[in-house]
Amino acid sequence: MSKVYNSFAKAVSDIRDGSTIIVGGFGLCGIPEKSIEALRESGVKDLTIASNNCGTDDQGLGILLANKQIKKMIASYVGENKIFEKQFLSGELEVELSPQGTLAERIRSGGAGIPGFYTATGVGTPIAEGKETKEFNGKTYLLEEGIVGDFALVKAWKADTLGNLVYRKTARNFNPLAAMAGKITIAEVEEIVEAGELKPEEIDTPGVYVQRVLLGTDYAKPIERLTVRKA
Amino acid sequence: MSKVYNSFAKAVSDIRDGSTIIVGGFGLCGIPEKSIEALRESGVKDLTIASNNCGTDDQGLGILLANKQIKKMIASYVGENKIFEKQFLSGELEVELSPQGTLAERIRSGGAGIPGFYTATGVGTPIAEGKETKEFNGKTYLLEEGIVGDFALVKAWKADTLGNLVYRKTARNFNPLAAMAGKITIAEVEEIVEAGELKPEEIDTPGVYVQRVLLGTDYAKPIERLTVRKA
Amino acid sequence: MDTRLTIVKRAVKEIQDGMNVNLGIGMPTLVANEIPADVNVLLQSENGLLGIGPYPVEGLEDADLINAGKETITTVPGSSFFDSAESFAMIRGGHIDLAILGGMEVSEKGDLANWMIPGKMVKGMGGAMDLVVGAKRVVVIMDHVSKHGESKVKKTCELPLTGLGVVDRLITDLAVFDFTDEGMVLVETSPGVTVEEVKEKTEAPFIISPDFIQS
Amino acid sequence: MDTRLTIVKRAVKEIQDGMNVNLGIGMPTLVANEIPADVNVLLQSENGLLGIGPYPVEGLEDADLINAGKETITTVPGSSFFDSAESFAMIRGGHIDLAILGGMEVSEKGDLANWMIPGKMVKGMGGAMDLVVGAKRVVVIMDHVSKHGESKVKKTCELPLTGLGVVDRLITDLAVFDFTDEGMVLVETSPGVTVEEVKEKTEAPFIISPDFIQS
Repeated sequence: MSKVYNSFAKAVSDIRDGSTIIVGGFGLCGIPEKSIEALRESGVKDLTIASNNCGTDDQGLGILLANKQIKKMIASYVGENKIFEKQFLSGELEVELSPQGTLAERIRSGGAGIPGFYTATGVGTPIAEGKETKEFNGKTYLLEEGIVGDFALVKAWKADTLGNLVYRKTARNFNPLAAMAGKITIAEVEEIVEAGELKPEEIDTPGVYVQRVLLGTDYAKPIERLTVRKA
Repeated sequence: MSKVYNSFAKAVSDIRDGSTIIVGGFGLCGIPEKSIEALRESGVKDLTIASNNCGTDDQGLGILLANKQIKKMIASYVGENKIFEKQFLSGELEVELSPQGTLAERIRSGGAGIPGFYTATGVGTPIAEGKETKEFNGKTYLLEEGIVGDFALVKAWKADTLGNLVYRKTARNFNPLAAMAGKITIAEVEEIVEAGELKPEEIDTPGVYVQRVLLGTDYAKPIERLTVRKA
Repeated sequence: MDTRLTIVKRAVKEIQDGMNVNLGIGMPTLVANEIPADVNVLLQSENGLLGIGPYPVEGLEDADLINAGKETITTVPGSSFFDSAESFAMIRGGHIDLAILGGMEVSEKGDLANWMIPGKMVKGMGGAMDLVVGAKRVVVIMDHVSKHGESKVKKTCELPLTGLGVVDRLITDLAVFDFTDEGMVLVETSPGVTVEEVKEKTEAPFIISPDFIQS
Repeated sequence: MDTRLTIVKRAVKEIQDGMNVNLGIGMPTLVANEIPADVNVLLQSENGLLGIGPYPVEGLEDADLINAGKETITTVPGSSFFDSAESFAMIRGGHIDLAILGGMEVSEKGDLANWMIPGKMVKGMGGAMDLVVGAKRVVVIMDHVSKHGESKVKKTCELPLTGLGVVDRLITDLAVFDFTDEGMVLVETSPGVTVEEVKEKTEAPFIISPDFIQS
């Protein structure tokens, strides 16, 4: 019952034109590099992608933008990408901006069977336009809807053969949420171990959320803003 | 800036009559034994308690019931308690039953600033009475509200002096959620270590949720149903 | 074979290799003992564990390691611990392949009542209401007829509901039914049980599956 | 002293021992460098870290350890990692004591605009909208007057809002204001700045605090 796949091409081969995909990562940290590359190779189009950011011009989800595979982007911040700007301004690309905390909760909710929840975030701002509001204890809240993906692409540090996942440092970010919200969740990792080698208390994402596990190699792990001090 | 208290009596001394308290634990597993005992000693009354269960006749929250300190109980299962039954039938005790998953999510929501969410759980059942419903994609869901406690009492395995908590096995259960939802969260543990001794990736409850930490000793840890096999 | 064992042995056939399964308290818990060794499943416990193992060896029980029935247990390789909100995210979010629960009444529309008898003390529904709406497949196991000789398979449930139209399959000591858009369908009878006997002891009307199996 | 440093040095006084603090991207990030050694605070990074440490020593940077500004960082003792939903549960649920954010415009009612200029490319709000409604105390730091000489402290914000009535305190290079039920209140002026100058450069009307401090 191993969930391990040997080919990224095969693991993404049933992602079709028009699919909705939730993608983990924050900026270029903890992004599923290899699955994104495989998606570019597959050439599927008209994708709706929910991810906090959309990569840079030549990294991360940016390579799917450059290849014109994305129809709609749901994100909280898309500022690092000139191709994004061009496609957005030309009307090629549809964009739904969602505040970061709302986006994280919408993805978790999708995975948790919660179709909608209320938040004070965005009340009185352009984000509230067209959304239902409701008062609780005299305060106004917005209704935000859960997001479910046909697929989710996540990057973890380690997996076991049952799909249990462990993340590394702040590369965790949106990945555990994306894993919950994919009908089919594809996890790529830097190391795969046998079931039982990860301690039950260290597992961040239980394997029940994960359908496919792949070993990635030669991760680029680009750093967007290198900030250091002298020794 | 240590959050460590030396006296349970002092740690619960500002819990007043009529307070709402969220209490961790599932059955008698992972319950904050010492804080509950201190509450009994304090004698505060008319408490509203949100907890999955209400202990047994002489264990856990049952000792507050026996002492007539609880006015209202919000729980999913209260079957192990004869005093509960008696007080409920006599009208002394108010009871709000909430399905276990709904209760867990209501407590998390309270802690997460979410005043309400929708769930399919309970639609068409007595639990739906008086609750708003809403359709998403043609399916009916109930509106359930978040729960915030004036206080939360939780039991963890280890803490550091900043209030970071680690739980043991299935004694985790409702404790991390209770910790999130208390305006003042009181955590009792079996071991307190210095900040930095718990690894950043092993912490289950970040100290930001915890205001007071206490070392408990001589935990009873009663087993409700001892089930074993021969060696 | 007593009726409990008949039901349990039939119920275990619902479990397929690779599934994540939640077994309810009581009779459903007994199903775990019957799972063949070559069928790999992870059993979920809604208090916060995926991967329940057998009962612990005497003397090695751990008060911090229990199942939803509050019994001491162990874990299997590949198990994971999590909090109760995560546990029900799994359940409500449709990530549990199969839930097997006990029942008091099941209606022809697949409504389930299994948590409350009016006039008696209300103990609470625990996680049952979440499980029946969340699990991908819901199988109810129960005696076909009550101790008082009444059919527990009803036109309409008389007891307060746990869930509305939530049962996929009902397994009793007499028969197996599926709940479909066409109505309640008899798919099997137990060894030595005739369709006539099932009809007689079933208040709800049902149709007979084209694939009906007479055991 | 340049105006940035004036603002940052005043902003750091908002930070008290024991606080959990979120510092926004840009000028607010600089506040971290000014926190006195005897003030213990944990800095939160909304991507999923409580307990940001200094920048790493050259060569020891880790691509898997960044802050919300995507800068390489380190951690302090007592830090914890978590996912982004947990991070915003903390923020939205009121567990972060203080958020210090940059601003484009602040209105006399404490409305904040800091994420979008119509006609220019929309980059997105990131976590700012969550922070302003969730943090227990919201302090905005910005220049008092724009490059074009216009007051950024407005009667009404002209730019699209980040949050409605969310600012507790505004710190500019000229003055410090609080937002109260009585309106916008001047509580301090910067060294060498008169109340007259503040009035002249502030579009919004304000009252002067009885505890007003002339630096």
